[in-house]
Amino acid sequence: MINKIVQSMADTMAGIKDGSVVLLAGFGSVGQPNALIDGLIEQGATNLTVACNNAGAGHTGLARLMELGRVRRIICSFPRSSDPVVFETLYRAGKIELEIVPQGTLAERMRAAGAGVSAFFTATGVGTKMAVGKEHREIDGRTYILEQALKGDVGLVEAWEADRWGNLTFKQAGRNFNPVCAMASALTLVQSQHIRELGEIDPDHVVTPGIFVDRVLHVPYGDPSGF
Amino acid sequence: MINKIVQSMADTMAGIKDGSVVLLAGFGSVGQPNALIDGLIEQGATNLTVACNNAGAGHTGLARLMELGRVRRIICSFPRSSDPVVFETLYRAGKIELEIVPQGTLAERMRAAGAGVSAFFTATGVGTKMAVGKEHREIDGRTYILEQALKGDVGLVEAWEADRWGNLTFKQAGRNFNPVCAMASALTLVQSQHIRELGEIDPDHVVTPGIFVDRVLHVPYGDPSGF
Amino acid sequence: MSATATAAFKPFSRAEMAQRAAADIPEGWYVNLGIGIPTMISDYVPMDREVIFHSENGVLGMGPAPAKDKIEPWLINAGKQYVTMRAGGSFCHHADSFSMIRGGHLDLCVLGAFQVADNGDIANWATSENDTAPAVGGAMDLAAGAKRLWVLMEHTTKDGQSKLVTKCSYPLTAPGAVKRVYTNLATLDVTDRGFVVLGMAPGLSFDDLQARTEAKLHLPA
Amino acid sequence: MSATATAAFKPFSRAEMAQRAAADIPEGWYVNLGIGIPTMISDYVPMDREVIFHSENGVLGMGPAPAKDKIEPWLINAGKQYVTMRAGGSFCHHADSFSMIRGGHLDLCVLGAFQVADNGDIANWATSENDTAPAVGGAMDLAAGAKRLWVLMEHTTKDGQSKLVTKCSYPLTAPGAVKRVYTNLATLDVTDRGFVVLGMAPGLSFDDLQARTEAKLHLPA
Repeated sequence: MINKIVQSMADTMAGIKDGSVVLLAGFGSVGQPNALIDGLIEQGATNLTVACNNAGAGHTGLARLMELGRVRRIICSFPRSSDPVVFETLYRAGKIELEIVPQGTLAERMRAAGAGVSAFFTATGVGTKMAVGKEHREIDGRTYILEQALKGDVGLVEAWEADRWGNLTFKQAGRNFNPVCAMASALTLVQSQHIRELGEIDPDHVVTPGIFVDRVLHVPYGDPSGF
Repeated sequence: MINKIVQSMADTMAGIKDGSVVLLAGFGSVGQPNALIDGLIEQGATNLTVACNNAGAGHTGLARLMELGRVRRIICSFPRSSDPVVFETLYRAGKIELEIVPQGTLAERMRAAGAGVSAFFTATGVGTKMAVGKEHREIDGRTYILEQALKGDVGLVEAWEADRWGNLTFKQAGRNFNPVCAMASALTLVQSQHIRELGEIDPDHVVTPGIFVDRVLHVPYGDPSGF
Repeated sequence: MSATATAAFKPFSRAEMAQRAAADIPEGWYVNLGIGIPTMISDYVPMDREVIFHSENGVLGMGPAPAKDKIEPWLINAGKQYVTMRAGGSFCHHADSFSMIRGGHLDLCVLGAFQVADNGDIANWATSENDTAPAVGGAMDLAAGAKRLWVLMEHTTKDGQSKLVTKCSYPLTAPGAVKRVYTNLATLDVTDRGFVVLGMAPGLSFDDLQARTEAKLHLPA
Repeated sequence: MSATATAAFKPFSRAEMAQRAAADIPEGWYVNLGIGIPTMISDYVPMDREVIFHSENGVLGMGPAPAKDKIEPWLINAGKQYVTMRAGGSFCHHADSFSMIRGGHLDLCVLGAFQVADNGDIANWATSENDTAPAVGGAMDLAAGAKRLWVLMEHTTKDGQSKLVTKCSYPLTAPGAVKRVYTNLATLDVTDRGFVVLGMAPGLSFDDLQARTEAKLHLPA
């Protein structure tokens, strides 16, 4: 019997290596797998590259992981937040590398990695600093730049419902980067608010099918807050 | 009040021009907008390019459109069928152009057009006839070829449910090419088995949001058959 | 550029700027409103003129802010404010949401900006080439992808510098993208000729406006 | 290459070929079965060994064919046969379905073929460079995208030509993709050395098999 549901955080985090590329879903704290980030902090992997829309806030979660010196490089679209002190301090001190990526390009690069597209031409960023050093091409009268797929070694995902095959649904705007992080990562780890019996999720309503999911941990934490 | 629901086939087909690129959804007859194809036959536009997984069967639908000499060029993955006589006769007589595209590349080219990706690198077709004349590139040790987005002037779509904003759901394997045809086409025309009140379709269950849809015609035809 | 002595005039308030932009949005448009003042625009579109508001984080068909006791914790916009969902709205993931933007499906995006040039260039994400950690978010996707880009901003900086310029001095968000600008002093179209003044704050003359504007202004043809 | 005189042997039936392949699929694999004989494989995977079958047309988690009175008209596989859905199955659109294939998420694809070369090349979609209207379907996506490609086919053509060759004479579906071949005469791995024979039909000797095979065969190291 296939059973992707694991019983402990230690089992969820098993095998994450130093130097991994971690794709972290969430937009603000909505749809953000906070328990898994804490699990990663506990697990100990270091020298990480983290791709995430934001660069953490306050001193918890991703900010805490950075504060502990575990993140070598961050790929994000919006490193500002209500309280970006950890990121800004590290960045000014030259202790963390930053790759700024337009938000849509970030999502599309993850989706491309999951879909077997190694690189793609987009108009976003043409004529800006983002285009410097990138291949330009005119196609049907418009200029595009080439962007590369962004693969994760590990993806951290927050779902609303999950079953033992790893099928997932998301709640409202909690969907955001979760499906693309799941499909782009070699090892996709999920925390889910609810665990459903196999077959309880309507096959027409599954958003992320289990083929993109490796392990699911039941984390019924309640409402997001504090973004 | 936004109301994308139209009352007649003539209203649905209004404005389709000669020489249009038509993206036709469906896989066999499942999720195939048969009524809209008949409407297009009636409407009269000619010199069409049709992109569709198959190249028609028997003497109805797409096969009929071809038989009437209205299709200049077909882009498809699988021109064989249980009864491909119309296509094969035209093709052998040099009266129709054929562009064979791997099925996944066909779907991805439509999705790319809808997503603002003008071209992308894929491994499908490398080392085969499909790669002849295409740009090759090695990325991270694997060879890829460049494929172009495939935009439609018109998209023909079959939905299970639709509302007046054009939100759509699909039934089971009837989803197939429908969502990508919708997003890739400048004018997306939908036949829907059911019309729902606005708000009846759960926002978490909408598959194709109305932003990709222009007109909806209520066609409660029952079960697909005859593939 | 300092202002010359002018007769008394009354600049548009932020609410009036939002209201003017709102009045120009027809029913049926799909619209993304940037963080800040542009977000206010939706307050001035009556519910019976159906305009469909999109937010980058996978929300299509947003309604107004919820009452405090009706907040849904998972329902936020790109500015991370709580919103509501109208009947007919839908959720999608980030790549699908940006497909709407990058695929040219939005009729309109309204952004704030630091500078707009008379060729339509927009600078709205960084105030220096060496910004320590510039935050671009979805601005470049929106500026490059929407069918129309409008800008809602003050006409001048706090110290009186014109934000309508001949050439942006700040890093660009997108070149040649802006079609219209709503400021506290005027509404302007960006045309092949440059800025064309469509309307001005009450009491302000064309010469007064030009005096406050670095870029050359034109009257409608 | 004509067969030399050999002792009596019993080739595997199609059902036995499918059965042999089925026995080699472990629980938990995501598997796409090509049109034709490969489709039979699912009949030999017991329901309690959970293998998740994928079909190109957006169906993940297929079960066996339905009883005639239980047909769901919208539920077909890529071969356009009616199927059922297991608990835990899901539907998606064509681009998402091919993301599973092209993104390397399928553990296994099993296809039929006209020819397989000892370097793993597969030809299964056209029998001549000038085929009037060749139909490729999803074969190239599957061959290039799945983690493993196995082939299930007769060992020879109807007129006795070997389908295991040193070089495919038919147009390729993908170069260097095949990892294993199940024929009516043998099971073979494709390795750096070429074809390695893992098993043979009862009564057949290695030399008998080589006599029926154009490509050079090897014994396991």
